[in-house]
Parts: sequence; C-alpha cells; structure tokens
Amino acid sequence: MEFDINKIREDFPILNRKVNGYPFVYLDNAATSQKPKTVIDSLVDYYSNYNSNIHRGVHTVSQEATDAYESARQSIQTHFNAKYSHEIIFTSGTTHSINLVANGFQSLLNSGDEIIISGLEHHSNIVPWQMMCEKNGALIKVIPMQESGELNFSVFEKLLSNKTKLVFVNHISNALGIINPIKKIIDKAHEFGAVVLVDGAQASSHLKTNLQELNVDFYTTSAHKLCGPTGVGMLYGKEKWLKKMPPYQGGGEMISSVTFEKTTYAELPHKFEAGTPNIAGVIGFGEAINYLNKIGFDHIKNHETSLLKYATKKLKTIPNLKIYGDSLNKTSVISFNVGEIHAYDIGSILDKFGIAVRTGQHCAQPIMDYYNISGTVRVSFSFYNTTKEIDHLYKSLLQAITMLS
Amino acid sequence: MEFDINKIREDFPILNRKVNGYPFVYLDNAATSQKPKTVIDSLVDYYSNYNSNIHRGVHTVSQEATDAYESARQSIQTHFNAKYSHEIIFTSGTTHSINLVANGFQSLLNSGDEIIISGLEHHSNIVPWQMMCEKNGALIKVIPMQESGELNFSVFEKLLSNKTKLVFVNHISNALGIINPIKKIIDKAHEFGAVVLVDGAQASSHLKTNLQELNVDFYTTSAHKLCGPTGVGMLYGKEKWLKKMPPYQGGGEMISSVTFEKTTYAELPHKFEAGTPNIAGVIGFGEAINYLNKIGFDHIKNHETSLLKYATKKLKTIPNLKIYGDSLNKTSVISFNVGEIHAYDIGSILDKFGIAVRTGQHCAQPIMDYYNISGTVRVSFSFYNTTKEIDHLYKSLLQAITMLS
Amino acid sequence: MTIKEIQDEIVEEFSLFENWMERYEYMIELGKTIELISPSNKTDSNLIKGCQSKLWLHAEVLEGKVFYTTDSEAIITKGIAAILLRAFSNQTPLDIINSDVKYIDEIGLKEHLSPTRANGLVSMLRQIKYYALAFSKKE
Amino acid sequence: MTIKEIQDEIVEEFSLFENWMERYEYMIELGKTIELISPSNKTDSNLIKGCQSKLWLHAEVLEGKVFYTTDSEAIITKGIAAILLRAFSNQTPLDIINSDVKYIDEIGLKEHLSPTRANGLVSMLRQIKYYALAFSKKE
Ligand SMILES: Cc1ncc(COP(=O)(O)O)c(C=O)c1O
Ligand SMILES: Cc1ncc(COP(=O)(O)O)c(C=O)c1O
Repeated sequence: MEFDINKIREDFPILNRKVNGYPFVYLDNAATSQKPKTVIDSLVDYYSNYNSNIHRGVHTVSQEATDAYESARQSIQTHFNAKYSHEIIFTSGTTHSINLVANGFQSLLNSGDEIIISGLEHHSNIVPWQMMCEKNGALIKVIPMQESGELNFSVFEKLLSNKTKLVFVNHISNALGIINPIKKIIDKAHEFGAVVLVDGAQASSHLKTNLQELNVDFYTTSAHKLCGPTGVGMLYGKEKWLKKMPPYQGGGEMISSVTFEKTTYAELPHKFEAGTPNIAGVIGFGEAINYLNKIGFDHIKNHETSLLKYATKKLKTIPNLKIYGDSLNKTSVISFNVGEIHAYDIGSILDKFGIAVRTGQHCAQPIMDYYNISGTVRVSFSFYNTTKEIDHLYKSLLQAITMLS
Repeated sequence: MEFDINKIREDFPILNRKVNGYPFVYLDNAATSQKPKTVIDSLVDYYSNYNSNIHRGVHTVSQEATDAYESARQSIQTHFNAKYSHEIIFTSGTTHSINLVANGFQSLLNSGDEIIISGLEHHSNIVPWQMMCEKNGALIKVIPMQESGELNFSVFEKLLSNKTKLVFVNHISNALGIINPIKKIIDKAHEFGAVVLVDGAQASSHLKTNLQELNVDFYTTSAHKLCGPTGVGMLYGKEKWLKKMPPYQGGGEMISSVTFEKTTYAELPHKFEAGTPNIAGVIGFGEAINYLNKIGFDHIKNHETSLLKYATKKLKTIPNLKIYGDSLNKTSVISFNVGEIHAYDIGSILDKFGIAVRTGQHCAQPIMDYYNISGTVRVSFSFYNTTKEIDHLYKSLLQAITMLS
Repeated sequence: MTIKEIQDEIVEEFSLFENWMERYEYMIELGKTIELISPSNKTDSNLIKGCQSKLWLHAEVLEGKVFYTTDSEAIITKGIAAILLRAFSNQTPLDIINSDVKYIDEIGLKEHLSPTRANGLVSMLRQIKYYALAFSKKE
Repeated sequence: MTIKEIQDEIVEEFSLFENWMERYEYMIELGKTIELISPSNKTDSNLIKGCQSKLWLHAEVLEGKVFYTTDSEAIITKGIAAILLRAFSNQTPLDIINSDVKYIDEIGLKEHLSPTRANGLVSMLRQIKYYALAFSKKE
C-alpha cells in the first residue's frame, strides 16, 4: 500500500472537526491516539450484531464473540511475535499490566533484593514498584538520565549486581520521546539473571516490536495509544514467568475449581483475566493492530521522522526556545519551553488556534526535577499529522509568544 | 413515558438478527445485557468527535472529554443516590471493584478476624477474599443457603460476633436470581460494627438502589450488565472507607507528587483511578444509566415480573423439569434441569432454535455443589424480552427434550 | 477400512438428512451405540479439560492399532465423540497422525469442533493425536 | 463600588474587544497590574491545589472587608485571578458570599472556570468564598 496522507486522514472522523473556529490540529498523540473509522466500526459491529459474554457460552452469539476475542489475541501475538498466544494477557491498560507484574513479584522478591528503574519513567512505572518494595523490602535503584534525555548506560552497568532481580525501563519516554537502548539493557540485565520489564506504551504506535528477538521477559502497552479503544491493554510475559507469578485478581474466568476451602486457578491466559473482560475493547484493539499493519510501520516511521525533522528545524529558529531531550534517537515528540513563559500559557493560547498539545509534567515529575522545571509544552506527532499542521503550529506559537511576553 | 415493548425493541440493533435461521431470542441477560443504540452512539460520538485523554489537559477537546467523563460520574451518583460524586470510583468491572476492596482491607484486618460470605456468591466474590485471607490470616465463614435458594438468616445471625469485620453478599444471586435481604443483613452486621460490601452486578439492571438509604459501606456493579459497554464498572464506597483504604494500583492520575523516595497520593476518586481510564466506557456507562431511567425502573420491574411469572408457569408444566431457587423473591431468572438430561445438551439444541441461554455452573460452583448437580440451564429475562419469545422457548424446549430423551 | 474411507462413509450417511434435526438425532443415536470406556478407566487423568460436561478418553494399543474408548455426561458431546472414534479407533498410529477432520465440516457439525467451544472436543481430538504420536514413538 | 457594579464595569470594558485575542491581551495586562501576594505569604498552605502552575491566594480582613492577594506562575491564570479579585477584594464577607461569577461568562472567559480545568481557578474561587465565610463567622 502506498502512503497517501490525505486518504489516511479520511480514515479519522475526528480530524474533520473544528476547534475554536480553526481546523482541529491534534498534536497530543503521546497522551492518546485518535481512532480510525474501522476501529470505531468494529465496536459498533460487536455491540450491534454479536454482543455476548464469552467463554463457556454454548450459544452461537457467545461463540462468535469468543472467536472474535481470541482472534484479536492471535493478531496481537503475531504482531508482536510472541511465542504463544497465551503469553498475551489482556488488561485494562499499561498501568494495570505493570501493577499485575509488581503484584506478582511481590512474593518472589525478598528484603535486600534490588530492582533497577530508569530515571525516565512514567509514574505508572514507578509507583507500583514503590508499593511493592514497601511490602517485600526490596530496594529501588535508579538509572540516572543525562542532559540529552538519554540514560547513562555506564551507571546502569555499575548498578547491576547479583542482587538485581528486576529491571524496569520504558521503551520510549513519554515526556521526551527518547528511545531507550532496550536490547542492550535486556542483554546486560540477563547476564546477571535479572528479569526485564519494558513499558511499551509509547513505542507501539511508532514501531513494530519483535518480542522473541528482543528476548524481553515482560512487555506492556495500551490500546488507546495505538489507535485502539480506551480501557484495554496488553501484558506480554514469557510463559515461564506467567506460570510462576500468582494471579493478581480473583474472579470468574480465572478459576478452574472453587470451593470455600480451596480454589484451583485456570491455565494461562485465563489465570490473569479475572471477570468479564473488555470484550469490545479487545476486538477493537485487534482491529487497530491490523489497521496499523495495513498502513505499514515503515511508512509510519518515514512519515513521522520527516515530521519530526521538519518541526524541530522550524521550532529551533524561535529565540529562547529550548527543547528537552534534544537527541536524534527519538520518536516524534518535541518537549520544550520558551524563555520564562509558562507551558500552561502557551498551551492555552495554542488551543485558541485549534491546536491540542499537552503541557505540564507528563506524569514524569522526576524528569522535570532533573531539568529543574515545572513542566514543558509537549507536541507529539502521529502518522496522520501533516507539515501544514506544523506550519500552523509554528505561526500560532509565534503569536502566543508575542502575547505572553 | 409509556412502556411500549415494540418501540423498546427497536432501540436494540442486535434484536433484529437471526441465529441459525430463527429470530434471535436472547435469554442470557444475566451474563451480559444487550446495548441500546443510544449507548452505542455515545461511543461513536466520543471516538468520532471528542476523543482525548482526560484531566490535566488544557486543550478544548480534553476539556470536553473530561467534562463528559465527570458528568457520567454525576449521573451515576444521582442514580444510586451516593452522598458525594467522589464516592463513585470507576473500575473495569465488578471483579476489579471487589478485588480493590479486598486489597484495601488486607492491611486493615488481622489474623483471627472473621469475614462472612454468603453461600450464593459468584466466584468474583469468593476468590478475592480467599486470596486476602491467605495474606492476613483472617477467616472466612459462610452463610449457608437453603433448598429454596435463600440464605439462612438465622445462621447468619449466629455467625456474627465481635470478630466479624466484613460481610459480603450479593444483592441478587446470578445463578438463581434470588434477591437477598440486604437491608436486614446490613443493619444486623452494623450492630457488630462490621463493614458490608454488596455485589450489585445482578441487581442494577433490574432495580434502582438507594445507597444512602441502604446505608451500605460498599456497592459494586458492571456497566455491561445494565446496557452499558464492556470493560467498565463501579465501586461505590463510603468516603470514610475509601479514605482509609490504601490505593490498589499505582500509576498516573492517582498521584499528587512523585519522587523516587516518596509519593503522595491524590484525592478521591483519583486515588483509585490509576492510569488512563476507560473514558469511552464511562461515558457509555452514564448513557446506559440515563437510558434505563428514561424507560423507568417501575416499568422494567412490572414487565420483567410478568415475564417471569408467565415463563415459570409454562415451564412448570413440563414433566421432570426442576427449578432451582424456586422462590417468589427473585428477579427474572429461571435456573433448571430436566430429568437426567445434561444442561449442555439442552443449551445446544435451544441454540439451534436461535435461543441463547447459559448452561453450566454460572461461576457459582458452591451452589451447584449444594444441589449436587453439575450445572443448570439458566434463562434470564430483560425488559426487552417478550412473552412470544417465551412461547418459542417453551416449544423449542419440548422439542429438545424429545430429541434428548 | 482406512480412516478416509470411514469418513467418506459417514459423510454419505449424513447426506441423506434434510435438516439439522435429523442430523442431530442420528448423531445422538450413534453416541448410544459406541463401546463405552470401562468404569475403571473413568479416572481423573482420563478426563478432558475445558468442558461443561465430563468427557473421558482412554487409549490402548493392540497389535499395532490404537483403540480409543470414551464417554461423556452430555449426549451431544458423546455423539460427536462417537463420530470421531468411529474414524480413528482401530487404526495405526501413523494413519491417525496423518489424518484430518474435514468430514466433520461436511456433515454440518463444524460448530462443535470450534477451539473455543466448551465441550472439550477439540482437546479430545488433540489428545487422540497425542496418544497416536506417543504410541508411534514406542515402536 | 459593589461587587455587581465592578462586574458590570468589567463586562463593559471587555465589550469593546472584537475577538478573543484582544480579550486575552487585556486580561494578561490586568494580571500585570494587580497587587501581588507578598513573598512571605507564598507558603505551601496558601497554594491552591489542582493546577499545573503554582497559584497562591492569601486573605485578610481590614475594617470588616476582605482583602485578597494572589500570584501565579502562569500569566493567563494570573490574569483571570486578577479579574476575580478586582470584583471580590475589598468587599464585606457577606457580599462576597452572596455574589456570583456570571460576568466571567459574559466576558468570554468561561472556559477557564470549568470545574475540570487544571488551572486551579475553580478551587481559588471556592477558597475566596470559604475565607469570606470563615471571616463572617468571626464577627
Ligand atoms: C453476582 C455477580 N457478581 C460478580 C460478577 C462479575 O462481574 P464482572 O464479570 O463484570 O466483573 C457477576 C457477573 O458475572 C455476577 O453475576
Ligand atoms: C511510557 C508510559 N507508560 C505508561 C503509561 C500509562 O498508560 P495507561 O495510562 O494507558 O495505563 C503511559 C501513558 O500515559 C506512558 O506514556
């Protein structure tokens, strides 16, 4: 398939709307992605034609829903190249996925064990480990970041020891867009026998990840970040680890037998999918993955890279504009401030021009503390954005700066 | 508004479909409800017109999404008559809600404390407590059920003591449809200072619950059971208890401040809503509640009661048909077996006639153990079902029995 | 007869029926005629997982051929199990391994062999092949 | 002037502007002219919660009237805070309690007082009223 940006934009109903009298320019893609019609239609189709609770149902509609749900699991397995489909656990999102693992390792770690977290983490990736460590007495070590926004790999090497049981790092930092050297981190950590969880929430809309090649132990993502519905995400885990971890939540589906004395847990993936899952959400998740593959991750990468270059070049011409994490090694995110102007003010004015950006800490306060700032303006592009939109951003930003100086 | 069953059926797109050549007769409402067009439309509208991540966003679309999300919370608060809107916590469903409370009370209970669970519980309501008790050493006592499917209230009174810290009971049993005397249970439990959690997953599509009048401490439900989307549910908790419980999951939204040393949790309800929530789902949940109120719970109750009476009378004419939980005190559920015929066989044949029923244990193995059966056929009606559909069920059931005998 | 021949025979038998009801009635009949698993083999380890009704499968080799016996609480499950065993029992391990189950589609009972169906028949089919594989390795 | 009179005056001033840009520029100007909270009152307890930029509010009573001072890191937040304080500062507790903020709608800045907006202005408004209430009880 060729990459025709105009055609692609037609896939997204929301891109037709106006905001404050201007065409809507959505540059908040790192917060959540917009949804193509095919994903929306898959939800409508489910609810209008074959909505039913899944598994254990003997009637036709329940079978249809179950088949669609499980076929989404297979699409996702194939996309990420997981070894088994039961290594793909559906969750309500990355936050849930990470908490599930943190809960699972609570009883597998002992006081004095160490876990290493990168200094670029989203809150979702910090707080669950703090909560876990409070319970089992493990210790958190932090890989420091550098001015470029990249992690200091040599400090990471020094932090590793036989006490290291777990390493947690995001694939791509949401605040800055930096792509972390996860393959290097995984291999190094494995030399010490540590388990590695990679948070792929920011990565999976931009690049195709081959989990077996990466040899990562756990990988997470949220459907809403990659053109899928809200309220659904994935936890990939190597079978070995998923079998070792105790279940997170109790409920229907995850049970093989229940009496008031004793309960036997079901097999993977059901052991971790307690209760009625987000059936429509999972189906939409599968559809989103299929859609992105139809567009093609090569095309996505090319287009996004050229948007990033174009925008970076333009923004850098603005006096006093400082980009944080100004590395080449990143996806289509630009996090910046202009002189002493507060990010909130810039965001508010850009909104008046129909432009959606994110301002603030981006759930990554430690990064803000590092740069000693209260927040940034973050623009984040997706494959459906255009250079014309960047031109509008540029002009509006100049106006905002004039008004706010 | 008048109750016009034909008009109401037009609200549900799925009711137009055929299954195996017959008009689709959906009698599996206790597993999940069908969705009216207005709920489906609310999802399409969200994704097509104002999809955005919520809270903290300064741009217009994020404001619109946040306002819709919070206004759903208010609709739900009003519907259930909760005192504060921040007592309504959005979860991914009842299973999640109950696990949240079980996790919260893990550190609030001590070894030797007792919790009382009804013998009519869904697995979701048993396993989380077993998991909790393994960790804190509390003990589970069970309120036995009786042949009629009702709980033995006098045994419950005897189980209560000063050791009792928590009582868990479902409002309506999913396997049998029995309505439990929750007001009596709550008042009695409160005399001993125990906290009461009521699982309303089966109740909230049939009746309107006034939480403040009930004076219950926690109440849960799932949107998918009451004409809403999958992947979203509610935990109601009295402010006092929600403040006491530690958070369940760590992540974005639930944080007020994060450093690697220390994290301060946000206020209610955000403390318990870590990560990007099911935004579309919550909006659809609110729309479902509004829809049901437009139909009117009086109308719903009248219609469902007459369906139940009509069907019970007809089914009872069938030789060897035994209804489990044959109490007057129930919602529109009939759980039965016919002679020695296996439930699975009946379900399979009914499906051939386009009729969806559930067969098996209904996630309530202890009830099956009580009756010493491997499962039942469960038909469960909703306000959009008709007596004509029951006639078709009756005739098809007779055919099935002939074929299977 | 080879597996293929038996399968063709079954397809022919079913082709006489005009509607699902006749097919089901016949299938149920077949379930009533099969040689049942002996009570002593109704063990937990012979239980097939993932079904609403209990379903047992036992296998043994006699003179190079695999003999399967089965039983199920549900009469429909038993009927389909009977149709499976009629083709696969009393055959050599290799033939069993190399066979397929397209005939189930052809006789209009495909839905019962859906991987997500809670009747355990897909697991049973897998088990049939596993036994054949195990026995073939022994030789 | 009464609160109502000041509000009307503000509405009149804003009615001269033709578009949002002129309104914003004027609002930002107003933010630059207000009397700022004294640095010693920029304490954590005077911080308003729920905003992306820090926002402080201090209140004290002088001769039966409440005087508020404020500051914010964000210039737009400060501008709207200024427009709020111009109406509410130097008024009696009772008048403050009984007033409304419809004028903010009328001058086209409603969006900034949305309860879900992360600028803290709704909390600030609530705080303004709480102070007035607290002072009114003292009398
Ligand atoms: C009484 C009862 N409790 C809990 C649940 C679990 O709800 P969910 O699967 O939506 O989490 C159900 C639904 O199956 C139920 O009927
Ligand atoms: C890097 C990263 N990790 C985790 C999350 C949390 O994802 P969710 O909010 O979908 O649970 C996000 C999204 O905000 C993110 O960007």
